[in-house]
Amino acid sequence: MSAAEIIPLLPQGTGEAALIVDVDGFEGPLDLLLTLARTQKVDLRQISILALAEQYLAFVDEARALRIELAADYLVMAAWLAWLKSRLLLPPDPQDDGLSAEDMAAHLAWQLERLEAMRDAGARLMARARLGQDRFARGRPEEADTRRITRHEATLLDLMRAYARLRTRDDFRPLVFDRTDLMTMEEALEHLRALLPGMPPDWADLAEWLPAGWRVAGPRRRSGTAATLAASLQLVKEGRAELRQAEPFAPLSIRPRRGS
Amino acid sequence: MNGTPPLFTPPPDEDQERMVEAVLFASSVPVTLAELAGRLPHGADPAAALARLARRYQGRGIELVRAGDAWAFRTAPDLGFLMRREVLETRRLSRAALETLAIIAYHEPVTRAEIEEIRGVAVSRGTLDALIEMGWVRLGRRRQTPGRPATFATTQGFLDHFGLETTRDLPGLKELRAAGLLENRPPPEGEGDGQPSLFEDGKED
Amino acid sequence: MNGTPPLFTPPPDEDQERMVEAVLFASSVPVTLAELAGRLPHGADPAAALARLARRYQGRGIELVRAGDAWAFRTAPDLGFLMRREVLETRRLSRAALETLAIIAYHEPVTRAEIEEIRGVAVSRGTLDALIEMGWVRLGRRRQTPGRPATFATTQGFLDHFGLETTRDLPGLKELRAAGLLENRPPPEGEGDGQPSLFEDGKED
Repeated sequence: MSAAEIIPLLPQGTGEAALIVDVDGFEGPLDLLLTLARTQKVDLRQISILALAEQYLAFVDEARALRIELAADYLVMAAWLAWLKSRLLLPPDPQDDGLSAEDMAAHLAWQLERLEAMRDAGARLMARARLGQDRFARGRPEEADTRRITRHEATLLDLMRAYARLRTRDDFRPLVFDRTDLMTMEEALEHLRALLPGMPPDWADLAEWLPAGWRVAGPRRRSGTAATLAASLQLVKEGRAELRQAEPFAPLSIRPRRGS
Repeated sequence: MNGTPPLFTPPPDEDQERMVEAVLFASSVPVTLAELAGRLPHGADPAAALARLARRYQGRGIELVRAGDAWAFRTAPDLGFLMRREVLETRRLSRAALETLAIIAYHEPVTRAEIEEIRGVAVSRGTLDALIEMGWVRLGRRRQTPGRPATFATTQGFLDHFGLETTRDLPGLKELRAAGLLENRPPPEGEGDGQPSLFEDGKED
Repeated sequence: MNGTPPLFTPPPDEDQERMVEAVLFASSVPVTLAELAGRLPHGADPAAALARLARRYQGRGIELVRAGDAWAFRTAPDLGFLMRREVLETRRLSRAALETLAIIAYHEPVTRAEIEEIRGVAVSRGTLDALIEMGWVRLGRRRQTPGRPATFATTQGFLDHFGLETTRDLPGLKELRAAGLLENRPPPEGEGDGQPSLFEDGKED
C-alpha cells in the first residue's frame, strides 16, 4: 500500500477526487505526517512544514466531515500543528525570547527524517541474505553416539510471565462481598423461631430480640433490625406471632400468637 | 568469447563443487546423486564434483561420506570426542520450578518461607534441589533473623542462560505491562499463545 | 624426543584447525570463542585456528562467518537458490515489529520511551515479546537515569540471522550517524509549547 494509494487526494479542482481516509492504515500521527510529506515529493530536508501542517489539518477536517472517529493523539497533533502554523505565519514577537517557530518546525522535519530512516533501515535489514532464506545452517546438526544430557529449558519470557502471573493473581480473584456486618433474613428467622416457644405472652419490644452482638448501635444493629423485622413479618404471615406499632416510627412490639 | 554462450552451458567446475558443498551442508538427510543432478544447473556433473570434493576434504575435520547412493558431510570419526557435549535433550521447566525461579530472581536473596508466601503454596524440597542442580540457583547467606534461615539466590549460569547482566535488569510489573509483555488475562496452562495480530499471514519471500 | 612430553602440550596447529572445523560444523548455532576454548584441549588457540579456517573457506560453498563473539559455518549467500527446499516458512514481521527492530538495532541500548518517541506511537502489546521470542532482542542494562528504565538490545541470533559480524556492520550506519539521525536530540525546549508528547514519558518503575 503506497502513500499515493491511501492518501488523499484532497478534493482538488472538480471535487471529484475521492478522499480515502484509512486511519487504520497509519501508525499514529507521525506516520501520517510522513506519508503526507512524501506527497510533497522533495527531500525531507527541504520539506515545507507549513504546507505539511495545512495538509494534515485538511486531512483531519475531511475525516471529521466523514464522521470518522480520530484517536486523541491525531487531534492533539492537529491542535499543535494549527498552533505552529499560526506561529509560522505571524511575524516573530520580539518580546518572546522562547523558541522560534522555525526551530520547532526544524525539529519536526528531523523527526520525520529519522522515522523514515528507521523504516528504510528495517527494509534494508530484511533485504539482506538472511539465515534460513538465503544462507543456511547445517541441516543435520550432529548427534554423537554419546550420553544424552537432559537440560531444562526456560526463556526469559517464561520467567517474566511466571512472575507477573504470581504477582497479579489477586487481580483475578472472584469478587466476593464482605458479609461480616450483614445479617440475612434467613439467619434472623432461624433465631426468632428458636426463641418463639419461650417468649412471654405479653408485648415486647422487637429490639430486645436481636441476637447478642447485633445490639450495639451501628451498621450491625441496623442490619440486624432490618433482618429481624423481615423475619417477624414472615412469622406473622405464618400465623405464629403478632406485631404492632403505636404510631409511625414508634418501637415495634411482638408477641407470640395465642393458641399457636 | 566467441558469441553468446549456448543456453545450457554448465557452470565452471569450481562452481559446481561449491554448489554440491552447499547443498550437502544444508540438507538434513544424505543427498542422492540423482537429487544433486536435479538441483544443479543443467549440464553439471555432480559425480565429478563429488569426487573432487572428497579429495579436498580428505584429512580435514569434516569428511564427505557415502551412504548407499547418497552423500553427506560428517565430522571426522576421530574427533567425535569433541562433540560429546553437543547432545542435549531439552525439557520445559515445570510451572512450580519456573515460578520459584522467578521469585528467586526478583527477590534474591530470599528465604524459602518468603517464596512460599509469594506463591501461596509450599515449595517442595525437590523443586529447590532441582534448580540448584541445574546450576541456576545457589544457597545465599543465612538471614540474620531468628532461626537464621537459609536464603536462595541466582547464579552466573542463570544470568548467562537468560542473557542478563544482572537480575536488577529484570523489568518490574509496571514495565512488563507497559511494554505489552504481560497478558491481561490469566494465561492458560501451557503454551499456544500465538500473536496473530503481530504478523501478517503469508510466507516471507 | 627428549623424554615424555609435558602433560598439556597443545595439539599441532593443523589438528586444532580440524577440531574447530568439526565443532563448528556439527553445531547449527554459532559457537563462541569461549565455548571453543572449553571444548579444545588445554593450551589450544582457537582464535588462531579460526583465522586459518576462515582463509581456507574463502570463496567456498560454505563460509566461516562471525556473529558477535561467536562463529558458524553458513552456506554462501549466492547459492541460496539451490536450497529452496530448505527454506523455512517464516511469518512476515508486521511493520510495527520491523520498525521497532530497526530502532533497537540502530539505537541500542534503547528504552521503550525512546522507541515510542521515534515512532510517534506507543509500542503495542506483543511487538516486543515477539521480537524477544524470535531470539532477536534481549534486555539490556537499565539506563542510569531517573526511573532506571529497562533497555532493549539485539542478540547474537539477530546478527547471525542477518549475516552481520557486529552491530557496526548494520547497513547505512555510518551515513545515518553522519546525518545526525541516530542522535538523541531532545525536542526544543519551550515553555510547555513543545510538540505534544504522545504518551506519558518515563513513567517506568
